[in-house]
Amino acid sequence: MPKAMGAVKQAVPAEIGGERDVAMAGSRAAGAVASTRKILPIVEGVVLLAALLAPLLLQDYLTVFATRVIILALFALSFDLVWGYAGIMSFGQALFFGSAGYGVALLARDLDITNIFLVLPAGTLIGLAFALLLGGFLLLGRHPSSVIFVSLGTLTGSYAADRLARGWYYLGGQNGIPSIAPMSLGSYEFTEGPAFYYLVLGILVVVYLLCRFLVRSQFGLALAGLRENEQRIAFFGYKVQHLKAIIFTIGGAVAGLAGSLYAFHEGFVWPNMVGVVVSTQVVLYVLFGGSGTLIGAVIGAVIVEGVSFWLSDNYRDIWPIILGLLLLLVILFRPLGLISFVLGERERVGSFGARSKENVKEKRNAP
Amino acid sequence: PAPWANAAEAPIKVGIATDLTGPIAYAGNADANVAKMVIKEINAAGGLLGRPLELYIEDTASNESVAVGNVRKLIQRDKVDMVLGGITSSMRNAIKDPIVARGKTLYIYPQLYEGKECTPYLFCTGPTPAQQCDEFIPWLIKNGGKKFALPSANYVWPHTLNVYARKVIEANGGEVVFEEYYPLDQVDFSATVNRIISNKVDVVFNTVIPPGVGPFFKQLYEAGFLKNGGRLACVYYDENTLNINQAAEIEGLASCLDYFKVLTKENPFDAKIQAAYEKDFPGNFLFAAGSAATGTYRGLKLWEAAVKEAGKIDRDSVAAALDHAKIAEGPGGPAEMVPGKRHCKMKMYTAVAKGGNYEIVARSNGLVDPKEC
Amino acid sequence: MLLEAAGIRKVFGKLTALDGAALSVGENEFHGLIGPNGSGKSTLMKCIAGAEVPTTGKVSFVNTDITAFTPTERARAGMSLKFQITSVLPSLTLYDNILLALQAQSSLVDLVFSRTRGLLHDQVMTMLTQFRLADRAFEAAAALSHGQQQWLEIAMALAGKPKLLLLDEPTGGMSLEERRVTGELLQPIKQHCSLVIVEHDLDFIRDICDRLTVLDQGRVLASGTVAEIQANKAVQEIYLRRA
Amino acid sequence: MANAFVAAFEILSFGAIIVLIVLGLGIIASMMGIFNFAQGEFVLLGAYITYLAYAKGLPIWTGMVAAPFVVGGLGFVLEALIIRRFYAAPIVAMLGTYALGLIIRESVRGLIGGFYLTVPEPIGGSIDIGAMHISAWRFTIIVITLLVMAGCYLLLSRTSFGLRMRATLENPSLARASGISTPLMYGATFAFGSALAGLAGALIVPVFSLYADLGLRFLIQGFVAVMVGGVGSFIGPVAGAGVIGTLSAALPWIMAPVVADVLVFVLAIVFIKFRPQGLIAGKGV
Amino acid sequence: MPEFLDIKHLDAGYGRSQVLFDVTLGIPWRGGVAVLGRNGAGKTTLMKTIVGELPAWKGEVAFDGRDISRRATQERVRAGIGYVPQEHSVFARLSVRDNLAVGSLANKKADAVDHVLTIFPKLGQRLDQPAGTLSGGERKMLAIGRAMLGDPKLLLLDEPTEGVWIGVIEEITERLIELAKSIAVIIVEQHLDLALRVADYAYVLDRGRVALQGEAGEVRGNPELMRYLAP
Ligand SMILES: Nc1ncnc2c1ncn2[C@@H]1O[C@H](COP(=O)(O)OP(=O)(O)OP(=O)(O)O)[C@@H](O)[C@H]1O
Ligand SMILES: Nc1ncnc2c1ncn2[C@@H]1O[C@H](COP(=O)(O)OP(=O)(O)OP(=O)(O)O)[C@@H](O)[C@H]1O
Ligand SMILES: [Mg+2]
Ligand SMILES: [Mg+2]
Repeated sequence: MPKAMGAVKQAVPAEIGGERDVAMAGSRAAGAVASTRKILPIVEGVVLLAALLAPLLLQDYLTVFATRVIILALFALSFDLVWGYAGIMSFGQALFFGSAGYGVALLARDLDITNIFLVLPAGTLIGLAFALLLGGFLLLGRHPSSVIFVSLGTLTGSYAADRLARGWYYLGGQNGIPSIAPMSLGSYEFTEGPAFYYLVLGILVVVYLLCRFLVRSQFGLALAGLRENEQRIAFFGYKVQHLKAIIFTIGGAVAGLAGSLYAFHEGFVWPNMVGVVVSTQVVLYVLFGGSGTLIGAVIGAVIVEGVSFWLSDNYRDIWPIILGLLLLLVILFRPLGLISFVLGERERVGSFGARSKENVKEKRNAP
Repeated sequence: PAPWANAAEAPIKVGIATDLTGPIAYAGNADANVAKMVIKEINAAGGLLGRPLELYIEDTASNESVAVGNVRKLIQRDKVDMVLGGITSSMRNAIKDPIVARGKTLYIYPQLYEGKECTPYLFCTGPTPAQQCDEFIPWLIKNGGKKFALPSANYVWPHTLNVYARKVIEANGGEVVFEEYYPLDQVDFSATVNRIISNKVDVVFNTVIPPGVGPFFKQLYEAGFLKNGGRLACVYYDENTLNINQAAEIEGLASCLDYFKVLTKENPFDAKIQAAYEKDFPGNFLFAAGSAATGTYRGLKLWEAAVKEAGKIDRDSVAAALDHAKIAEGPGGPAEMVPGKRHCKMKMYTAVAKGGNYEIVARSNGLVDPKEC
Repeated sequence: MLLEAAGIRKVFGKLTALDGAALSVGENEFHGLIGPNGSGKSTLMKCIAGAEVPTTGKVSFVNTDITAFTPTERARAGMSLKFQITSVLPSLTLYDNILLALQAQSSLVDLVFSRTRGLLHDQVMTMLTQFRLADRAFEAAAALSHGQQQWLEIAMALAGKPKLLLLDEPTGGMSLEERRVTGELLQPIKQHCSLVIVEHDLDFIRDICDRLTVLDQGRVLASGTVAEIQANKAVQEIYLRRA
Repeated sequence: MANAFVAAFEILSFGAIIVLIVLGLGIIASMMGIFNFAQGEFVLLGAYITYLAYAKGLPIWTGMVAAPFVVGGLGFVLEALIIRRFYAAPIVAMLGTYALGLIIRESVRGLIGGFYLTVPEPIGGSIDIGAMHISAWRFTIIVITLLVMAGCYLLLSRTSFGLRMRATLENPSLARASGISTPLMYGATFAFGSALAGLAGALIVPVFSLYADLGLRFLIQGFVAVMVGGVGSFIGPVAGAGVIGTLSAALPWIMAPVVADVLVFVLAIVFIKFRPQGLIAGKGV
Repeated sequence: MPEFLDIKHLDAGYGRSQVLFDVTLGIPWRGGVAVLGRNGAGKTTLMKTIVGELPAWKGEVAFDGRDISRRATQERVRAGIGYVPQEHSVFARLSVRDNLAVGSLANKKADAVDHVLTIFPKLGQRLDQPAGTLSGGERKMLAIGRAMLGDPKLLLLDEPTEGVWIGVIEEITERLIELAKSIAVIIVEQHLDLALRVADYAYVLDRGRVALQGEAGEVRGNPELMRYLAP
């Protein structure tokens, strides 16, 4: 696990990081054996292939379902970026997802704007703007903010937004905004189905690759430092709070993109979409799949949604209980998520010098 | 299996989407039970158009996102010929588009609600504000007093209902002392209770919903509202909600609905369906009006009548027939659709809680107009 | 003077940990900070590096007043600190720990496009080799013993090419021999860097430092060249007080 | 005057209810560093047990007495089986407790059929002082809350049990090296926090009636209260709960309740931003 | 006759990486034993294995005639083993007073705490301060004090004087010499002089194996010693 809430005990900063954190970290990484197997690309390839073939193999209604799952996977990605990589616990990620959804719904309802080249950037921007505002408030400032503060701050933000949406008539109150017109490109309308599916898949792949590029860059190393011990790296000269705000904002933008796609795909938005329920859901996806690996977030979203779908079909009355049990089992026996079945801890954390490692070997073997 | 007249054709598929899990599962399960009962009954009588009916039930889980996914299953996988369901307005809003617009399917909404739903192919079979207020409020003024308070949960139904109720109150010489909205899960009402007592309100026309309503009524009771002769009124109160408070705390509470269980004493048809329901589903899920069970029954029967009349099952033909469908017998009495309005006329009853049971104290003369669309 | 800290007071509740302490360090000077336990050495180091905010007093570095600077700004101005309690980044590899320190001042664009990665690789490996950690470069830092972590920290502190290096008890838990090696590793940086070092091992301090400052109960007891301090009566006294 | 008195009483009583609910949450959060998402369901279980006693025809107070013990026992078992694995990763722990809460909540929902069920109070009616009516049960809750608070404080600050507990949660391996049986202490702490939740559930069920989301209703409020008060001490969360509880009961007297509702949270978060250590910085007990 | 603490053919390590290889050592009822070795030699690992924080992979650990290798740490401590860890040796958020109270949980002697405070008067001035804010040296004193309060029959000290001022080191040394007259003390220490003044016997570890052992004076004079201590 990335540095988690060990920082609860931060009342006494026993030098930087607090004694307890270090103690935990020690046990955490113990036994990390340098495994050089490269499983990750294989997993990614398999998932991509499956995703490409899905509409050909699935019945129509399942393609529609799969589209939704992919949108949620995109959403999960946004959370993973923020939590899995930078260690910022955003318990209110739905705020960005939902507000973008509401934003594009209003565009469609009040201004008749549904052009894909307008609404998707607009949604992304809304997510970005909200994340910038909230992130700015929570993350910047004189005191570095604790993980708990950020998690509860974001949670509260999302909770308050939910409340606001329920109370605000213009937004449809409790009932939300129904019957949003489909997204359009010229005269073509994206209604649910294979076209929408491939559109969303394309977007997911692009965003995924961008994220992948980002987290493997030196910037990604800075993020890793951030999540390990942000106070410590401040002493190297990192502008820690800026880094956090940046990644938080990027996360918000991705969530916003996902939210606007979701709004058009489902055809309605409602207060839950900005609220705690959806915020928790995305945390579930990522922890279920395995945080700190982008593909883990995607897998988590697919599996959680898929399993709930199947359960609610087959165990109609008790499916929430079964879902809870499954979650518990995974968390108990695979605290690093399903991805840890195939991926070692070392590969998950990764090494930013890994590429150079071969160089080292070569040099050694050379003469 | 019964020997179907038109066995060659596939069964007619009826979809039910309702809250089988989540906070209002008691209502959703009752609705699903009613649907099972009605479908069984119709099949036992030879089905529709000589074809059997097949029931597809999906959970909306009080979660709009889950609901849309499951409703799509009904439409896209099961290809049902009609969907009935949704209890809360927000649920109706969420699923109507996938059913009616994107799904090109007929949708029947069975719950009492705030009105103003005028979407084509969407038919409402529960009471509307006009049906619940027009005769009820004058009764309240006569049997309670002129000063009304409208404490409400903050969502669309109370807002819209209150607009209507206020009109009726004022038209009948009453006065609204205050109208106030609370978050849906507010559970402390000390400020409200204080306002009610100090303004000497006669009638509390309540649209606060569970979980708040229990503590609210309790606090009112403890503050002496009932002791001082105040009257509680709440138009969604049915047999399910009676248990939220102790009997004394809601003594004299008045409600106005299309059906109360006490009607079984006087109305043989009501006794028949109530008995049939209880025989098949002896559990906790009551056949009650406030949880859309009666609307579900009415909706399915009206639809049956419409299909019979249309003689086919395609959406437009059925909708055309459903537009003016009638049933001679239903929960609480006959019902008929108002042509062109997609809402339903029905009889309305006013009942008062006495010692944990209802007593009918007033009833409409004939069918009441929904006055919608 | 490279560093001038003057009139530093630091009060924790009822306790005055520093009471008008001062420290000045010139270019390319190795400066030792010594004194009994609890005399305020670590606190003074933290006030200089920005981990603590002095109650009153002024710190200037390269002729700028940095009293109000954040740790980040101080690091960017060329200061680097090794804490008394080691705090490496446990689940990252040694390589990444060092790289993280090295790239701290790269611009955001450079970081995102990994422009300095190739450039820094050799530096990382050199540092690791110097500190005899190269063969464990790709292990997690958590797997190091206490003494090894001390070395890693020194390496990280050095990595940023600071103008001023602050080391708080860098040789804790090292054997005599290991101390000697550490001293040797520190010698070459004198060409480009000043050093403030807190140590209890007087022999070690004597070997590498040019000047010493002695703290006692939050005050400067004496400050001067190693020879001056050794001759100082007051200093001898506190060293005799309990022994 | 009479009005103001009633107002003060009502506000105080809601404050007391929140304090009661947050006590257990606060102890688990402060002492174990785990934000227990199942805490609401422990409250629910306490309420359910009380209801069961009532439904079985027993005197209600038997249910109320049994609730903390049964829920505490359950907490002990759950800690040993599940929570124990999570101490190194508190976020995963949150999710674990979330799943646990989900299971408990949905099971109880099944058991009570999703209804809202009334449970009468053992001490009913109102205390009448002139024209004022004060709910006897709410008054009882205030008194019990005060007693429980004092009891907890003494337990944590005055007994060696408290010291062992704090030592264990601060640095488990060192605590073991000081001869403290940490598994036992973890279990005991969690059980204690759960028992308090059970008690809270038992006491509030007559006020709010029994329904599956009873506990969930207070969860976020509870978390915010803990933050406002300050994690890391016993007093902090209690103070925070008092503030949040009274605020959310008091604000609706002077403004639209819907605004008041959101305002409480906004105020709380702004407060925490500028005073991150909370009302009471984590010192002592 | 078995030793007080008898370690035979001990293997131990972290996760999959083995650190200790076939370590055999015996500690008598009384007197000091020093464990020496360079950074990373496995000294701390040995201590942790004795006290039970790390499981023994193979071999046996017998204390006072009983095999304790399967016992939980706290049971070993209650049986009479005291431990001062190298790092994280105080309860950071507890006050100094409470830290000492934890140490004396099992101690019946009323004046035990006062005794520690006379050894380390500095702590007396810091009683209400959270231990995490103590200076490095003060922290060590507290850790030693806390362990002594437990009234152990065997005391494990992992670098007790790291970061401690020479003035106090002398004091600590004397106390330990005194202590070693009545109980068994194992000391891991980089100050060779100190270690060998406290200890009658010494073991030198090299890459997880016992490379050298013998009477203190003998080891001191061994020309190999410096090689094992150099990095
Ligand atoms: N946050 C704090 N709160 C209260 N007192 C503190 C705090 N930090 C340090 N002190 C006290 O200030 C004094 C100076 O501490 P400092 O860490 O500077 O000592 P030092 O000279 O580094 O000692 P050592 O050689 O033992 O490391 C100590 O007595 C310590 O207890
Ligand atoms: N948590 C861990 N996981 C994996 N390997 C570890 C871990 N801790 C220590 N090691 C390795 O075990 C070996 C022995 O470490 P140990 O801490 O016992 O050394 P030590 O003799 O105490 O050294 P020092 O004098 O530096 O404290 C070292 O090579 C170290 O890298
Ligand atoms: Mg120090
Ligand atoms: Mg060691």
